[in-house]
Parts: sequence; C-alpha cells; structure tokens
Amino acid sequence: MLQYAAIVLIMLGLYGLLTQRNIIKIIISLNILEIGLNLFIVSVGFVTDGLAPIFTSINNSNHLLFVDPLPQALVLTAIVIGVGTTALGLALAKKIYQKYGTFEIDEMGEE
Amino acid sequence: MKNFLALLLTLFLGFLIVATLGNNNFFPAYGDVDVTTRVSQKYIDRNVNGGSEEVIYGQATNLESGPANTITAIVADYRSFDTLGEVTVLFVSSLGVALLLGGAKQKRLELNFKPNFMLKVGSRALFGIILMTGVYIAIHGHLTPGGGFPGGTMIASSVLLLYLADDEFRAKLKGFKMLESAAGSAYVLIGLAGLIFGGYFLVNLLDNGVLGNLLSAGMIPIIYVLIGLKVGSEISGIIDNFLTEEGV
Amino acid sequence: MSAILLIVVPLLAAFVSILFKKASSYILLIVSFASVVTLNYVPLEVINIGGFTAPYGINLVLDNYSLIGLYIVDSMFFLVIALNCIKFKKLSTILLVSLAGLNGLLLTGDLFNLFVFLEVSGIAAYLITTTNKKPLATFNYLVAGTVGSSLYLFGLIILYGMFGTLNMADMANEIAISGVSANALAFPFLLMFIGLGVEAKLLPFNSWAKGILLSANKLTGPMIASVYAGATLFVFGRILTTLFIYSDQLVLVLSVILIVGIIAGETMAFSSKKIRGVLLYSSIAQASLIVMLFVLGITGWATMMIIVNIVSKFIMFSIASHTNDVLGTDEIEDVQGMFLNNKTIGVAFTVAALNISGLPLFFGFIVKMNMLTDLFAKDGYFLAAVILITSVIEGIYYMRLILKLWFTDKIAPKIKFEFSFQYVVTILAVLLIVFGLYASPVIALNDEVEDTIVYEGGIQ
Amino acid sequence: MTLISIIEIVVSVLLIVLAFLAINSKTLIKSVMFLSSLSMLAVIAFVLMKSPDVAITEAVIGSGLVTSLFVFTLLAVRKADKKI
Repeated sequence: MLQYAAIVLIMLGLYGLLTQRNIIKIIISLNILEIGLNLFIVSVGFVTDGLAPIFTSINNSNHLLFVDPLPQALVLTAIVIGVGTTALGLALAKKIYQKYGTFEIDEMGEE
Repeated sequence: MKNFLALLLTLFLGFLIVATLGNNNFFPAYGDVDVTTRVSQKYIDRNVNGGSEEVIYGQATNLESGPANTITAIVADYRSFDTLGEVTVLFVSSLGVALLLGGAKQKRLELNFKPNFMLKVGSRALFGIILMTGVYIAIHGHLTPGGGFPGGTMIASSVLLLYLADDEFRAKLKGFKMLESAAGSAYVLIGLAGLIFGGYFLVNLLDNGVLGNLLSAGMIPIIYVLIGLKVGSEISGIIDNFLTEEGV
Repeated sequence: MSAILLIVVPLLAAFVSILFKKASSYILLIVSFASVVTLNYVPLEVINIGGFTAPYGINLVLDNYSLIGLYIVDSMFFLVIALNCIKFKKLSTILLVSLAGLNGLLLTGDLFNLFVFLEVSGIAAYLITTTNKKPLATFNYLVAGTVGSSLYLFGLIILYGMFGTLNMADMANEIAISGVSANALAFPFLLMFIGLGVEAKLLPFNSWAKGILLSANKLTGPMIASVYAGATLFVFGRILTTLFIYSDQLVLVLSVILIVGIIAGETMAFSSKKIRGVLLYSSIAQASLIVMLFVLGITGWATMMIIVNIVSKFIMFSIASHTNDVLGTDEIEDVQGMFLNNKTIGVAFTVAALNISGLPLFFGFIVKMNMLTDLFAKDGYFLAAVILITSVIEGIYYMRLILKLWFTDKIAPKIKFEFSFQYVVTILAVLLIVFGLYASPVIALNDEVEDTIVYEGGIQ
Repeated sequence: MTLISIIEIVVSVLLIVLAFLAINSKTLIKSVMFLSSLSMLAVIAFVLMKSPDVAITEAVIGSGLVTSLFVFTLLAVRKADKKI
C-alpha cells in the first residue's frame, strides 16, 4: 500500500513540475517527487514482520529477520542531496525575485 | 489543455510503472523481499570479506565492521565513499548559497516581531538542550538511529534558535568556515591515512571493539563527529545566508 | 599512484581552499594540471574502496575507456581553467569540486555512486552557470538536472529490487544469468536513459540547454558544452554498453527519439542566427548521434566521435562566447568578417568546424568514414542514410557560417583575443589535422576502447 | 485487517491528499505548510517500514530544515508582495 502511495507521489511531483509556473511551487513539486522516491526506495527493502536493522540487546543476533538495510542507507544519502539542491533552488528563487519582482515565470517576460 | 496533456502523460507513466512492476517475476511484491538473495545479507552478517561466525550483540568482537546499527555500517563503512560525496554536495550547496545570497551589503532580515523576555530565556534554555541532543545523536550514530547528518542539522537548528531569540544576532561565519574546512579535510585525510597504512582508501585502521559498546566501531564515531561538525557549520552558514536581505 | 587520488586530491584542495581565498585560483590551476600529469602514472586497475570486495563495497575502474575519457576531459578542463581562472576567482572552490565530480563520474563502477557524482558535478555546474547572470536559466537547469538524476535513481532502484546489487558489472552479470526477458527491463532502462539524457542534452529533454548555452560566457560555454557534455557522454556510453539489454521495443523507442533528435537538432542549427545557436543545436544533434551509435554497438567510433566533439566544441564555443563577451552580440550578421582581423583564430575555428562536419584531412573525417563502414557492416542502412543526409546539412550550415565570418562588405569588427588563447586553439587545431593525416594511432585506440568498454570491474 | 495495515492505508491516503493540496493551494505559505506536513507523514511511513534512521533524518532535515528554508525565502520577499 505504501509503495503505491510512493508511486503516486512521484507522479504528482512530475505532474506539478509539468504544470506549475511558479518558482516556489516548482521547488515544492521537486520535493514531493523526492519524498515519493525516498518512500519508494525504502519500500523496495521492506520485509513483512522484519526488524529494523539495528542490533540491540533484544534483537541481538544476525539470524533474526531484518529488513533490507541497503535501501535505507541510500535514502539517507538521497535526503541530504535533496536538501542541497533545495537550498540552492531557493537561493536562486530569491535571486530571481530580486531581479524580476515576482515568482511567476509567465510574468518575467523573457525566456 | 496543457494541464490535461500533463495529466495524461503522468497517468501513462504511472500505468507503465504499475504494469512493469506488477507483471515482473523478478521484482518482489511489497513486503515480500528475500534479503538473502541481495548483497545486503552480507552487510547484516558482517562477512563481506569472509568469516562466518555469528554476530551477537554485546559479545561479538572485532567484526569487519563494528557498528551495532547496520545502516551506519553501510553509510560510514561499506559505502563510506558515497558519504564523502554527500558531504561534498552539502559543501558545494552551502558555498553556492553564500555565493548567491552573501555579500558585503547584506544585513540581517528583520523579523516582524520583537522577541520578548520569555522567548529569549526559553530559547537560550532550549539552545543547550537541542545542542546536547544533536551531539548525542552524532556520537551515538553507530549504536542508535541517527548519526552525523541529523546530529549536525540539530546543532545548526540550535544556532537557528539564537537567531530567532535575538534580532541582532549573527553567527561568526569565519569560525564556522574554519570548522567546515578542518572537518572536511580531516575526513579526507583519514581516508588517505587508510590508503597509506591499510592499502585502501577509507579503510578502518582502528580496533572495532565489542559490538554495542560506545567505544567501538573503530573510526566510525570519529567520522560521524566530523560529519556532524561539518554539516552543523554548513547548515548554519546556509541559514545565516537565508536570513539576510539587501539593505544598507 | 592510485587513481583514487584523481578524486580525492581535488576534494581535499576544495576543502582547504575556502580558507585561502587569495591563493585559491592557483590551487585550482595546480591541481587541475596535476590531474593531467597524474594520469601518466596511474596503473590500469580496479580499486576497491574501504577494503571491501567488489559488489559489496564501492569500486573504481580504470581501464582504457575510462583512461581515454579522463585524459580528454581533464586536459580540456585544464585548458578552460588556465584561460579563465583569474577572472573567475570566486568559483575556484566550486571548480575544484566539479573536477572531483567529473573524475568520479568517469571512474566509478557503482551505479549509486554514479548518482552521487552526477549530483556533485551537477550542483557544481549549476553554480558555474550562475556566472551567466541569468538566474532563471540556471534555475531551469537545476530543476531539469535534479529531475533527470531522480529518474535515473528511480530506474536504478527498480533494478536493485530485481537483482539485489548496485555494482555495474555485477548487475550486468546478474541480468545475464537470470534469464530475465528484455521486456521486463525496458522500463527501468528507459527511466535511466531519460535521466542521463537530460544531462547529455538529448532532445526532447534538453530545454535547459538553450537558456544556459545561448547566453554562455567564456567559462560556461566551453565548460558546459565541451567538458561536461563529453563526460556525460562517456558515462552514457559505458552504461549503454555494459548494462543495457535491448529488446526490440526499447531499440525502436530509443531510435525514434534519437533520430528525431538528430534531424531536429540539425534543422534548428541550420536556421539559427547566432553562432552559439548553431553550435548548441549542432551539439544536440551530435549527442543524439553518439548515443545512437552506442545503442547500435559501434562503441569505438562513438567514443572517437565524443573526442571530436569535445575538441571542436571547445575551440568554437570559446571563440563564440569570447566574441559575445567583447562585442555584446554574436548574431552572425553583426560579426560578419570577424576573422579578417584575427586570422589565427579564424583558421582554428574553420578547422574545428570542418572537423566536426567530417571533411577529409581532419580527425573527424577518419572517425566518420570508419563509423559509416561499421554501420554498413552491421546493416544499419537507415541510420547511415540519416547520417549522410545530416552531414550534408551540417556541411552546408558550417560552410555558410565560415564564409560569413571570413568575408564581409562592411567594416570587419575588431576583437582582441589574448595571445595565450590563440596559442591554445592553434595547437588544438593542429592536433586535429595531424590525427586526420596520421590515422593509425586513432584506429589502434579505437580497437582498445572496443575491447574494454564493457565493465568487468573485479567481478568474475 | 490488522491495526498496522489500517494505519498504513490511512497514512497512504493522507500522503496523496497532502501532496495534492501542496501542489494546488492558492497561497504559497499554505503550500509550504502542506509540504511540511507531508514530510512529517513520510516520517510515520518510514517508521512503519522499519527504518528509524531514515525517519530521524527526514524529520530533522526534510521536515525541519527544508520548511524553515522555504519560510525564510518567503519572509524575505513578504514586504514587496502581499499575496504570499
């Protein structure tokens, strides 16, 4: 179920990117796409009744059933990279606002 | 019209995804994954380079990768090179934000409220707590969920509190820059030390200790503290640049 | 010397250089020169990072293919830096990171690590393009690049779900032994193709390129159009040959996209009024052509074609953006006869243009001839016809461009080119002619590339 | 149906609704707030999928930091533009 939700989020993000003409909205769509993608990546490693892949004094042996740790590690990287691009995008948005006085691409009057 | 086309396109793409994933014998259904067929099983068993003894919390000593948290083992040990790249991404983007928004003429953004007494005292108190939590998360990254990135961000968000509590406050960016540069260089130098003394870049040179102890996992706590410091200073820099505006 | 230094040293230099603002451009110059020199001393090998063996840890693969890629990309990078580093002092740290990113892109043998390096070099590229002073174009580039790498990651994760590995060679292996039908793989491959296609400026995923390259300055023009485009095409080639399994539908879809890309690119170049416009659309067409060759398995000549493009585009884009920096315009009508006062530059530009349109005497000719021979041998008559027709179009518009730039009835504009710049482009032009006349090393190189392009990094 | 699967369905539906609202809201600040709650819900989804590490990172970075960056950007331009 969560996997389908993730796919829908990716689609919604793409839809937003194709239709929105507002800089901030575009960045928001990008974030939705990234959240969806992250959820999808984690869902690829999910095992029903699996444990979180951390050894503790209770879950103490490698013979227990753990969920796949690798996708989670990838998502950690992807989240941080996403934040990097979002910060840069917002900085550019601020710069664009200083130049044109609007966030709407259609009102900027140039290509 | 354009929106409708976009809708059609995305629906088509969604249909393709569901159709490919649904009719695919190789793609496991949600929750139906067999981890043993993937490379990940060896990460859990800690036997990438051989050695098949059982991994038991509190007993296993000197495994090939020491953290009790398998995700940390992957992020900071098995795939540490990715993490170096990730740190670099954040580094460039903080530089880029400074390049785009920084400058001599910038002054602090005025908030449209005056911080009152309660806010000032409260946020000073919270500053300490959040800072401690951030440091704790970064140091315990190899045992509990968390690690350098969320830890560092928490450290940065404690700095953000100071911004909100005091409308004159500006972080000393010079010091942050030193910290950022030193932490980043130290990470690379640790890697190079591995190359020189261990034959591989980023190889773990220290004893891994007992699985589950605070002082275990060799260099990983060190790397995570470095990442925490670097991320903390970079994000503080990003926040500082975002809280400026053009002015006299 | 380990090839990992090619990535690590620029990174270390980048971290250190933020403390030494004044010296940073010299650090950049030294490091980028050192990368080229280091390439002479690195052994061909597979490097496991962190001491973990191949599919579990990340590995870097240095074979003939990546070595050629590194040589050409790093030396072009060095030339761009050497000509510009003083003027763009503020960007030194970012350029260091982008050097690390590009080297990592060419070296890595791990698909997720490739994504990380795509982002590293991508973010550096967005920042380099901010010097165009067109924040909106940069923003579009950022959005396109991020969506592209997200789609790549999406495709990659589907493959991971199916085969449980992230290493490129191991993945190719698993796919081969699993006996999976090529149709089941078409969709993830298509996602990865689109994702990389955005970065490689393939039509129709290239809307960002117009905004960036039509207003490119002396740094961004050669950097994005030559160095970055070359590096992405090298990576693209590697993935297309090592990883992809082609079902009939996939080949059909890709061929349609690419052939439309070639034709549309050449047509737009034909009708463009600006020098940079001509160059931009011609390089879009060339990128599609190169990717098409990789898809059809003519890998060696596709690689040579990348080199032809990198060198020619470096010369032409540098000249065009310098013209624009000085005169404030590069409309062909306005700069007619500009070579009359700058004969050396004119000759270099002419050589580069003739080289790219594949006339005899030049390096590009040998590549195009052999490429067509290989195509006929593989029964690719339709594509061969497309290439021949577009070559004619290309020849016509480049000829027209060159003639207009050499002759005028008005007063020819005077543009001052720095001596060092003239020197560099002349040497590159001479090299193009030398390898055009003396073809045997090129053919030998081609055979080596064809032997090693498929990744075997450490996986038996 | 177990409790977990009911929670999963609720979370999934809410995720989609919030994403839709974030894209289609009239004012930007509302969009940002919906995005923030979307990533908060994503945190719950990560916990449901047994990935506490990702959940913490998403909560701190995705939900906290990104939202504050959005808000700062909007704050910086609020004087000139009343619509935001």
